Amino acid sequence: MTEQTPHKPAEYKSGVHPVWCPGCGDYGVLAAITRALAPMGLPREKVAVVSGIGCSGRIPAYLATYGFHGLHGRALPVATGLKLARPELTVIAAGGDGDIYSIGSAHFVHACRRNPDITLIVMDNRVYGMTKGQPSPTSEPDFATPLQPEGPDMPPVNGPLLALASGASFVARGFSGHPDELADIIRAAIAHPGFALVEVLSPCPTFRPEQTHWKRQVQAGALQPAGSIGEAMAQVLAAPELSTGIVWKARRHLPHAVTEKPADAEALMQDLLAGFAP
Amino acid sequence: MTEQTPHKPAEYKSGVHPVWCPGCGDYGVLAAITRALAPMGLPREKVAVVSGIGCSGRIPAYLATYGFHGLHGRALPVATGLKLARPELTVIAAGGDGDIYSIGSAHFVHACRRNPDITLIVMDNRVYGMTKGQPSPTSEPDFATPLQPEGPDMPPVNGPLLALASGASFVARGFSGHPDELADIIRAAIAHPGFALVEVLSPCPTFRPEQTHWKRQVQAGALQPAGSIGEAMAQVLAAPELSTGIVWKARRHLPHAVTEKPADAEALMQDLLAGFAP
Amino acid sequence: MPKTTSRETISLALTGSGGAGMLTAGDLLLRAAARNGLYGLLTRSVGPQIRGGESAALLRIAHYPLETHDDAFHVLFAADWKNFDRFAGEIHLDEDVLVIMDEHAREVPETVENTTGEVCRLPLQATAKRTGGRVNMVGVGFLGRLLGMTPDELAAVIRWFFSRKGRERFIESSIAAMKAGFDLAAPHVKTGALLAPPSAKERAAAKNRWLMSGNQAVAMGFLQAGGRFVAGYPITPATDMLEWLGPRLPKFGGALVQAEDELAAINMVLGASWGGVPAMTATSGPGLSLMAEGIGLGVAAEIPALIVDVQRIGPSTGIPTKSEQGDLNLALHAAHGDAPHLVLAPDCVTDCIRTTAWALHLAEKLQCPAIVLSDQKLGQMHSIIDAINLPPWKARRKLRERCEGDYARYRITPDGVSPMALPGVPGCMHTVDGLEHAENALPSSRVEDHAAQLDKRRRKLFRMEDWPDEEMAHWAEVQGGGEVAVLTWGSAAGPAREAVRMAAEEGLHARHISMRLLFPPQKKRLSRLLDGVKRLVVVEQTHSGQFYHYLKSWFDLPEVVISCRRPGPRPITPRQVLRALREACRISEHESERVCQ
Amino acid sequence: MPKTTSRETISLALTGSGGAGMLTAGDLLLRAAARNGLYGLLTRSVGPQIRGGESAALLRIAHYPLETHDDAFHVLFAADWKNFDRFAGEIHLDEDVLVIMDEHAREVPETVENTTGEVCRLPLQATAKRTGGRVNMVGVGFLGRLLGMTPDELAAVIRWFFSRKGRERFIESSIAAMKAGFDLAAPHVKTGALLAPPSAKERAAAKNRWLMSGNQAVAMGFLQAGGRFVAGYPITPATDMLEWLGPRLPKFGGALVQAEDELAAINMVLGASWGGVPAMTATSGPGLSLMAEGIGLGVAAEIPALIVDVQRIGPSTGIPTKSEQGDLNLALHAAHGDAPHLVLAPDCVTDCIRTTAWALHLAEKLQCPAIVLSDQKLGQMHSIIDAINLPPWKARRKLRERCEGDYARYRITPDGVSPMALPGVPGCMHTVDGLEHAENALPSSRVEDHAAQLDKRRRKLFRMEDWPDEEMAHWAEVQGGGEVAVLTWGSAAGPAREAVRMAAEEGLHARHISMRLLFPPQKKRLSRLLDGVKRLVVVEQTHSGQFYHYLKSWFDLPEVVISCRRPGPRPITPRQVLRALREACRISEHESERVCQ
Ligand SMILES: Cc1ncc(C[n+]2csc(CCOP(=O)(O)OP(=O)(O)O)c2C)c(N)n1
Ligand SMILES: Cc1ncc(C[n+]2csc(CCOP(=O)(O)OP(=O)(O)O)c2C)c(N)n1
Ligand code: SF4
Ligand code: SF4
Ligand SMILES: [Mg+2]
Ligand SMILES: [Mg+2]
Repeated sequence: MTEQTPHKPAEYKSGVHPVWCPGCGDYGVLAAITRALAPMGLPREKVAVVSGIGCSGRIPAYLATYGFHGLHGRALPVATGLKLARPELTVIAAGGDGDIYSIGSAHFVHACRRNPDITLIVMDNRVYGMTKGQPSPTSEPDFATPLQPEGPDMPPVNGPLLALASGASFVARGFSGHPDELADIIRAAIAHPGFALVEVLSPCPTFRPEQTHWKRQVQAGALQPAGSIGEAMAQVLAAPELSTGIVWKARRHLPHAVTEKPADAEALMQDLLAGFAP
Repeated sequence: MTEQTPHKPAEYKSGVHPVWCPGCGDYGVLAAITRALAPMGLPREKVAVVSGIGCSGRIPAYLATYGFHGLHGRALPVATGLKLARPELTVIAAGGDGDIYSIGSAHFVHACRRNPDITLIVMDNRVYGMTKGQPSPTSEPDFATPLQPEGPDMPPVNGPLLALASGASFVARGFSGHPDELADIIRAAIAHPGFALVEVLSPCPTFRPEQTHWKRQVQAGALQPAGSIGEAMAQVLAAPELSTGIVWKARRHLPHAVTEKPADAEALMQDLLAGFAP
Repeated sequence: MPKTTSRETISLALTGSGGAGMLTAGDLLLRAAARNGLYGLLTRSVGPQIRGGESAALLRIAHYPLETHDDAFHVLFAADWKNFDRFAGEIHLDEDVLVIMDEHAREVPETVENTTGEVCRLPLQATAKRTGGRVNMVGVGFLGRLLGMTPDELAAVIRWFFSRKGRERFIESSIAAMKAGFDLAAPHVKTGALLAPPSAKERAAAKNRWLMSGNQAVAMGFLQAGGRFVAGYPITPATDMLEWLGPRLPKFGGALVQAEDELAAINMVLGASWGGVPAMTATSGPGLSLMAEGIGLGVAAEIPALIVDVQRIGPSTGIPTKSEQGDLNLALHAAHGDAPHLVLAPDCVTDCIRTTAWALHLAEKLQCPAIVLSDQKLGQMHSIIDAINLPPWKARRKLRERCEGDYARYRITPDGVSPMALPGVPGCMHTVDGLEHAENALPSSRVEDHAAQLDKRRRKLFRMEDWPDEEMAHWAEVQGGGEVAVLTWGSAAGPAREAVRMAAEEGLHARHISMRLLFPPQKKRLSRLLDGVKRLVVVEQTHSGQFYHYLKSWFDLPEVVISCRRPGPRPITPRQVLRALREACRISEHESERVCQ
Repeated sequence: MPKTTSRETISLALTGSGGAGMLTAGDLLLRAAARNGLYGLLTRSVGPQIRGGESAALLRIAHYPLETHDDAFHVLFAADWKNFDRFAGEIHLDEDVLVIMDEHAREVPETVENTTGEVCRLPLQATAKRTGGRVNMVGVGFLGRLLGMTPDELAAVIRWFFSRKGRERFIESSIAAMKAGFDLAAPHVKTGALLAPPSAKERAAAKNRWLMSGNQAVAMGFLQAGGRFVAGYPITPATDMLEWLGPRLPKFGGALVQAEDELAAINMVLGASWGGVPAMTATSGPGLSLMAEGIGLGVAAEIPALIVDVQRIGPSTGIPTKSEQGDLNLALHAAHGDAPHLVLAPDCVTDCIRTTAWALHLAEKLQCPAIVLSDQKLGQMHSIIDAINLPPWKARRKLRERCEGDYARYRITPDGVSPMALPGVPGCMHTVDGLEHAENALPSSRVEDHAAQLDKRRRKLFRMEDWPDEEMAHWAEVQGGGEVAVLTWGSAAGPAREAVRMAAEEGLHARHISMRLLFPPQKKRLSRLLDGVKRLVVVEQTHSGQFYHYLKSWFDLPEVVISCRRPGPRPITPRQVLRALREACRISEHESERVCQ
């Protein structure tokens, strides 16, 4: 017994009032997810959204799907475990730029390699929003704050580039201020069989008020599916940093999952026991 | 008062008998390090080698320098802390492919970005040697073992590519079977002001006996300094996987370090206290 | 309205939703009180909203030094009631409370509806609008008057506050709003202000006061003892300590790194400290959990390190902005294997300076990680404290400055401490190791080496029991006397000290012991402090009684031990402890180990 | 040579350097014993060399089930003495030891030089060379004869061993070497074999035996209870459990993931388990430290999870290949905040099956992480055990199968367990959270919600005290009686059980209690088992007495409690416990809390 579908996008919202600040880009991400899911006709109970900690990490509870709000940095391992245990579910992982590219960066690299059929949405605001304004791995080198008074002074993490270098099979960037394009990208990412990175430029008007200008600066569709991984990397390097679009899509094996019908366990146990005979 | 230099390469060895198996590539790495240090005339006490856990991680104790044999995966943070505390020391971090690219991969990405003046030597044998033969992040997709009976079935981590994508300022690959070329590369890496990755193909005859053929397959000098990061990536992608050479060198800021002469602390404390006056 | 119109201490709660600026109002009132020579403290309670959510400023002012909130609030100033119920549980209203609310406010919360106190509906918003200021400034004026402050005094702090670049334009309207608020308060001060006015002597003492938070005090203690390297990863409620240090540490020749995670932070600290630079990380519960392995390495490799845990409510992500003492178990037992290390806890804001300095001193002296357990309450409490002489403790290691081929990093010594040769010292080269090792630091799996190194690592800590009392004076503090005692650690000391004073006023003589050095256990020392005690009340802010169980596992305790515990976010209050004390005096000796909650 | 030429149990140590194949020889002898219906166990001690270093096979054979090594070795067969001193401390020689060594061996270790036993220099290498076999096979023949085995029996296991592809060519030469070794032993069996020969009945029982390691047994328990997902990161001495499961789990429809680190492993387990699939990770100390935060999330979000910690020597990297019980503190207190969870420990190889299955059952039933503490000794001990019926416990969760808008994931229930709706169930959608939450799982920082959820999470565990005895029968095991008791957990049970039997033979009546459920504490149950006990000896393999301190913190103990502890790698032996027991009977009641080490 599953839910009647299709639902309208609004029906994918839980109705819980977000903790987000007015104008936060994450509202656009929330909207885009609902608009991605609705036309796919996915029953809400078959979708699970797993997140870490951060403003971004609050998103699962605002969706009418299943959700898992776990630890800072650990959304991807949880999502991987879930997907391998329950391959029939649509699993989305969501996190912030700190969550995924800083404390979670090992999991990010290895999820790209492992290729579980998960869509990862990174809500990139180039700041630690939840902890009130420290630099994140995507912050500009000169983003000055008390913690780093002269700015991080190092190259920001380029999420799509890191994903490509790590072997990801789907890489895209979207903008929360363009929820329709973003919905299309997320839908393609969900449809993609394998690990899909959707980095979303999602402004933080509270701690990065200058990001309200992104609306004018974003180059929608400037990233286009590349023919080779080298070409994809070159494109990401060459494109303006606020470019959006899908830049890479490839087919790769999926990791082994739990199978739905387990074998006759009793007999198998007896087989194993026989192996212990001296 | 420092040691009389120069020393001969052998004098950089501690004389402690390695636990390594006969034929292990790590002997070549040890030799190369000593041959790199000797001509630089570095006093042994001014060099500190920090490692994680693995066969590779045992290397500091075999050197007559200072050494820190820490935790699995955490050599880079220790080395970073040390270098920032004692910028006058020559700090080398060393680890295995599992140590650096698996459990330590977050630190790897962020050390590349942060650019402390450290030389990282990754002794890559495409296997977990110390724990007796599990696949590592650099293992071939079809490397079958009990833990992954059908092999990891995913693209190996490409260390140099990941380093380039993460913003490393010096990227090279060497081969433990060519200790002279390797010594040259390590010397260049130490001389480079900033974070330097030297990935070393270092065979594990015990768990990867087929790697004894590397000697014939390695393409020495196939990697050449590139003019741009994009070119460096393209080169790494295109070159045969057993290519060696320096592929990337760039100048970047170093992170702030502890300064040798601390200011007048008493007066500074009084300044701070004045700030607490209501 | 409080029965005594003029009191020695008064507690005010200011609440309001996003942008109402109640925290600013609280700050200004606290500063004004400090300038008048009064004592006070301010804590804040915020909702989950990242910015602009509801918040409460909890303010207490007194004529004597304060370490804790009172049991109840005498005045509640509510800019609005939005989501008031989110922290209603933390704001216990006095039965004679004076509630100030806007005339048009709707949905008055139940606790307020049912109060026996006085509820005044006033034109707060209208007044703000009229003056061009904001409602929080109306509050500053209103409450300032209740506290006996003058418009000039209040205007001065307002000016000070807005005298930052680009904000001067708010000064005049804010002062106007404040004055209007001041006028509104007239009917409530007919018989004088609610707080007794400060004497001339008190006013004169204002210049010897500091307005400081516990997090700042910890940072000061670290700097004072010679700490020069910090690595940390942002986490509430420790971030502001890192942010405070960020611009200041470089002036001392130090460096601060924002690490990629807590695993990196603790390992960076170990690296820097191994290099000879006294180093610290600051974190909260989740970060401490992640540092467990690194702390164990510090123990095994004998590397000093300071780990400050500003505790928040657990388990897991818990309630990041609120206080509890629930990390004690983890702090004591962090890391697998037999990994003894130092655990200390400051017991008030002032003590944050001292205990942190002592902790760094001990960590360096004993070549061992020291965990300092602060908490959100202490860390983020803004408090008016007496200026103190900075503590004398310095980071100083037993060093080996030269060797002639005879160096053994982990030499077995009588006191368990082996001279340390820092990288750079000629002739002493060696490799430190988290693997078990022989004296020469080389890995060893021999029975004898393991036993000898375990003994040594334990001995260096446990020898502290035999240190001269002068050197250990800071380990705990006792106050009062009698057969009943209250034992606390960390921020629970505040309410306990006040309770013991209140008990004395009732003629109930009790003593209070505040333990600052939690591990290694000072068994003999505690026994001496407990000499003559028949009934012991163990007070802590946890759910499971972590301190109580720890005490039972290591110490000799009196026959009757009462575990008095309460989880966060409702703070432990003086009267809660007083009740436990009263009860302790009544119960029979056979009822040992009671639990009061 | 042992005094009694024919014994009920005998212990043999086989040592040699790289490639001597002593471990293989031990394996073959153990298997031959099993086929003869004898009991036995084999542990291995290896040096730091990755491959080809020195190693020792420690073998004990008996006519009765064995759980532990004996105090001393009766026979030492040394292929050579290279680096013997690295584990000399672990091999205590019987005073009548029979030492077999090569005639040309030099640098005989001191312990052997000084032995009062018999040292035989024999042409071991020469014999191997002559027969074309290896010296370990000479050992198999020699020792096999001492054990009363026939050349045919020994040849059969040699054939079995080499009957793997490409190794058949070693069979004949190995058998020749074995036979030559057999002949060499003739002078030593003049008065019969050193071990009493197995009876016909014993021989017949051989088919009801299993040859199994503790790590395999844990894996079996997990599979038996329905475990189907494993995520792990290699670490000694847990890796072989993962490697054993690797090819087998998929047959059960399960999946195993090699994670990138332990943080990933525990979080993958939580993800899979939240999806409804019973899941486990296996690790050792350093990994457990890294999992602390994840375990806390499991507690807060109420997700079942099995964490197997095969303990090795700590602290830090410690001694990875050797055994200790030093992770108890961390296992009990892992994770910041008040995070109660299950901690269990199997007490022998057979029990690894049962306790693991029970732990998974409990974790699922109580929706809580369960840590199972095995250790290197249990985990890697190859043991001949009686075949058992697989335990009945299954992973079964209280599920919610449908909802009508009324679902509250963290509903407050009398037993503290809230029905769980798995992803996929229509109408029950919700988001689980590591933030403190209300019943409906939404984040809450309210005093009342925190208190209610803390109560519930504690209650579901602490209610176990009130479960019917039948359901809890496995929590501990008691044997013997009298006023003196030995209390152990985990692998310390083996020597203690044997000590109690030996004590009984001396007329000293004692009881032994082995605790398998360590947390939540079963206070009333332990009191019942301790009924009448006046003196309690707490035996554990730690340096600091972790178990002893844990007992003191939670349980009511007899007046005299003696902490008998020893760190690794020297194992706790039956006679060590026996000595403690004897002493316990002698000491006066005033000397409570003695420490014997
Ligand atoms: C282990 C741990 N470390 C630190 C934190 C504190 N913390 C919470 S959210 C966050 C970073 C948030 O930044 P980001 O991931 O970019 O998310 P955003 O809030 O910007 O959406 C941090 C450091 C934590 N909760 N857990
Ligand atoms: C936290 C932790 N997890 C796991 C281990 C076990 N371990 C030791 S070395 C190692 C991997 C070794 O592989 P690699 O880094 O490639 O080094 P190699 O031995 O091949 O040189 C592992 C998993 C450990 N010591 N600590
Ligand atoms: S702080 Fe920034 S990211 Fe967080 S909710 Fe507010 S606007 Fe959004
Ligand atoms: S196992 Fe492999 S990597 Fe390790 S010492 Fe042996 S050959 Fe070298
Ligand atoms: Mg962010
Ligand atoms: Mg390797």
